[in-house]
Amino acid sequence: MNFFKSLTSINRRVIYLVLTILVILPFFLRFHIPQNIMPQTQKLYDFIDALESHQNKAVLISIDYTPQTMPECHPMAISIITHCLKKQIPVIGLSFDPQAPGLAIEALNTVVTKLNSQATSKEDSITYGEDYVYLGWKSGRIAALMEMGEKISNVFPRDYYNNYTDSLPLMQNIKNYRDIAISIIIAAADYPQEWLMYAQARYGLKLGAGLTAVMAPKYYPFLQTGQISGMMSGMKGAAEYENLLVKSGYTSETGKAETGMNSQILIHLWIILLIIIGNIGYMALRRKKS
Amino acid sequence: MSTDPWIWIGAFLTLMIFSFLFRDNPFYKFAEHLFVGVANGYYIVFYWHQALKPNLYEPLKAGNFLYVVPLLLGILYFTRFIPRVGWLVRLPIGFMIGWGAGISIPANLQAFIFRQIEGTVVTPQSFSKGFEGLWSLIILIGVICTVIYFFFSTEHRGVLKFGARLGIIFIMLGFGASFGYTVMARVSLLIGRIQFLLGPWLGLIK
Amino acid sequence: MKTILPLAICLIMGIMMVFQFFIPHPVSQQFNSIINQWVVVLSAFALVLGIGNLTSHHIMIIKRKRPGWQYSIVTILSMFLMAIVGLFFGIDEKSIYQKIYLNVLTPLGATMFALLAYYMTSAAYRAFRARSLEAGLLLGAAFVVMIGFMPIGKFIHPRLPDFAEWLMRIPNMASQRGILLGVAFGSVATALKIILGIERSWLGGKE
Amino acid sequence: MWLFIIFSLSLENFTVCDRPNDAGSCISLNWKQIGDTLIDGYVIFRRTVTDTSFKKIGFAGPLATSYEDNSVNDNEKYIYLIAVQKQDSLYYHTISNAVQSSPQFFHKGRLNVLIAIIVFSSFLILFMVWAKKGTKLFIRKITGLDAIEEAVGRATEMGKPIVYVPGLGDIDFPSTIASMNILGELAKKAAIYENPLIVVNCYPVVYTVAREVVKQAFISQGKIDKFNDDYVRYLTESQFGYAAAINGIILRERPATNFFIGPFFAESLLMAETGNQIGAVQIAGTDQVLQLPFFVTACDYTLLGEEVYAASAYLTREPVLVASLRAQDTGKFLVLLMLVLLTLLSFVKINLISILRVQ
Repeated sequence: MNFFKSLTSINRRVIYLVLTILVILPFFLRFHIPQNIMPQTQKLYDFIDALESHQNKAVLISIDYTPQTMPECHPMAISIITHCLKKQIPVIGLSFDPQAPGLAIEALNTVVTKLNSQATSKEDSITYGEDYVYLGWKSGRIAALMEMGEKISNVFPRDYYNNYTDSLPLMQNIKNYRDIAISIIIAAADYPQEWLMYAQARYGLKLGAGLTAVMAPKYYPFLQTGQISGMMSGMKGAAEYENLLVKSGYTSETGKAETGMNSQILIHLWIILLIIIGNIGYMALRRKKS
Repeated sequence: MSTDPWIWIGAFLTLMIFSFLFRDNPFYKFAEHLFVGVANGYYIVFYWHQALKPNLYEPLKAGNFLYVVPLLLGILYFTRFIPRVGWLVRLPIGFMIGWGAGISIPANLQAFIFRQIEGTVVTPQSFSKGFEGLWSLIILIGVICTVIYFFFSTEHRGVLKFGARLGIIFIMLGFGASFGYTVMARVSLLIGRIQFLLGPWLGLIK
Repeated sequence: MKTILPLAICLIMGIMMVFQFFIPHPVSQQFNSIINQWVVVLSAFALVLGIGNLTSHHIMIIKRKRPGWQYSIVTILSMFLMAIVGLFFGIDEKSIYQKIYLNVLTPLGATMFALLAYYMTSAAYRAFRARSLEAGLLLGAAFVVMIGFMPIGKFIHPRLPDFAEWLMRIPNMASQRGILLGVAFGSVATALKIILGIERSWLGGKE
Repeated sequence: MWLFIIFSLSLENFTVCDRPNDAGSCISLNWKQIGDTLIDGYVIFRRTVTDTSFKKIGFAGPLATSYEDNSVNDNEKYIYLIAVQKQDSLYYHTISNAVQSSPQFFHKGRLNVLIAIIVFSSFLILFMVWAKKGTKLFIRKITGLDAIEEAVGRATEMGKPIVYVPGLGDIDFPSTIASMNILGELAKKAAIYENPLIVVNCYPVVYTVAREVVKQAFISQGKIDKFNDDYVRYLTESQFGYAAAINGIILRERPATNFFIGPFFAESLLMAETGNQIGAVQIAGTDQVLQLPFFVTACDYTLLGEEVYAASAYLTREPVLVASLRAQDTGKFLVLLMLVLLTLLSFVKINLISILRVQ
């Protein structure tokens, strides 16, 4: 009786302590739980993997998340940038969220520093202006989205570092959406909506997305209609992409999303376990009573 | 470990809030009172720069006397402290409530009635894609039953009783699913805080 | 007078704001933008009342040396310091005001938000017991979704993730829409009653 | 300069007109896409009737079929020229008639909303007139509201305060007003039993209203001497600052009963779970659908969505307010009818869904 009773009334401090340990553990103890890859993540990966550097088309990444949603979105940005640069596909970054530029620069620098430290020859190394650019932040999203269809440098005459956009070697071949293979929006807010309405509907630009778990379900219908070519949803999507990169040998180890996902899994298991324990205790007590 | 004092402040405040999970304690009390104080200070500045300065001070200075109206209405808030004319505080409140009620009527009809009906109606096109037709029919039934649960002015008997019961089943399934789905988002926030403590502050992870 | 004047103002404002929705003419647009500015100004004035109440509440605690009065000093001091810093020392990106915002308010808010991960766990443990059919459904749906959206779901049953998504897309959507329809009618009716002066609790009861 | 390649071809269905239902200063252009998908897009030129030459004013993508010119003056007539751009050359140039923009006094795309407001208001007034004549109206049981009496009684027995949280909405949220109605009834009961009450507010205007509501409730019960200015407090507009402070109050004042009624967002569970830890009886209610699951798990009674709005009628049983529930039910019945009818009609190839679109 006492045993079952204790199953139904575990002290909440015990619950919280175990939870804290489970969150922190994966940061220090690396382990790998096999992931099922959701089809939308696979699609996005396949799309980028099929691009060839001699096509002279760039990947546009709109980095629009905020510090609060970094655990979910930052690893997505890092994975996509790594994938493109490893394949020598030029990357153009830009932001429409005023809080994003700092995070965007951090993501780009993290990837570039890492790749350059592994580079063996000058050809392997990544240079600003030739392999990637970051154009900075602009307000007035809708007008900007339409204008970029005609000429990107009309909207961003200078890049984030105040260089003339048209003077950058990379931008010599990239004028407007025709020269963009896909635009990937990484955001915690409803930004892809406008890309769909203005850049895609009017210019036929291909779109991909990386969204927080809260936002993602809204965009499933667009995946079905093919308006979005692929999507990472939440930390799980980011972790899947990291795993895909490791599997194909683009990177040697997974990143923060996989670590975060391990924390997620442990906590979910803990909650599930608690619910089961609670119900076993409850059922046993009820049977005794009756 | 960080050498930036601001990071240390952020880290200590984070730990102070977390300490509430164990029990109420002086550290949490401090953080809580600081939070309320700084947040109010923040809003004082915010309202000055975002509201009073651009929407009152500057128009009045430029000689736009239309803005005397909000000034007077605003001052009426303070009549609350003078018992004889205390009722005058109802005028700015009436203004705000009337405004809020007025804008909410068309907005509610548009977003929550018209658009919800439009999204729920089943059409032959729904049946062109595999099971989707069946699912949209279930949604239609679910919406109807949930709405029936909210009928107040008739007793739930017969068909209505059955409908309301089915409605509650839909509601509970929805609540459970929605709860389960939110866990992921909240754990992400916790991971964000842990990353901050272990990374920028302690420097234990990159 | 004491009730009729405020009710009249409420009625006029309400009706004008409803009509404004239907009139695209520039005059109506300008009216709307001016009223919006006024509303913000009025909220700012009201804040003074709120701050006044907060200050007097804490000063009372300090004066009477109620338990924990020291913390009230923290609230009062930090509020006035933050206000002074923001009003007199600038609010641009590098100002001390922004520094405090980023390093004090942001971590406090984010950590409160993060506490939810803990609270969801203890609430789920305590409340998800199969006491009745309703409670069982609540529990079951939460259970399936939690397992289904994790990588482990697929190993329990290959279709489990699909089922979890189905629960989100179909029953969840249906119940949310049903509740929203009711809410919309409730709030439209309340708004109409306010404008017509039938619901007047905001006046603080009858006189 | 632009190289015009003159063909006899022109764009199909190129129409230019004043954009309807707007505040003026906008002309909309529409055309049919040409079959060629390898074009760069469409270039738009404009001149006033008095000008002699066209100036480029805009560009639309290769898949676009419309363009809105927002840079026109209502007093001027304009002529437009559109051309297809392909590899720096222009084809298919087409010229429009002279057009002028103008503002409108009624938005025709919103007629459906106007009709809905008129129909619903008529129901509301009709039922109220009936109610005043003395027709008895039924209300079904709402458990959460029945529990209020019990909750106040419990607080009196224990000699502990009641905490009332009206949520995170300013006074323009109708559910905040609904919450004020419930607060009024609750305060009357608290006044009768002489229970201390703590009402904690997030917005200053709501604080002002709540204070009046509580004070009047005490006056109406002849207990103004028991009203304490400290009962109604303003905390902060910051979402989580508000939650942090309420958590502190709940733990230190140890209320017997907590009420969370009004609009709530992510902070809902923070407060409800803390209240649960101290063993308080908790009654919650919100119209925010996403927060309902959390209240349901952490509170003893939860008012679901519309039940919050039904409260003032339920608690007071005033015929006029009960009549409004009747009107709400009629509205919902009409919605259900429309759902079924529109579905059935769509299967006999009559598509009326467009009547629901609001522009």
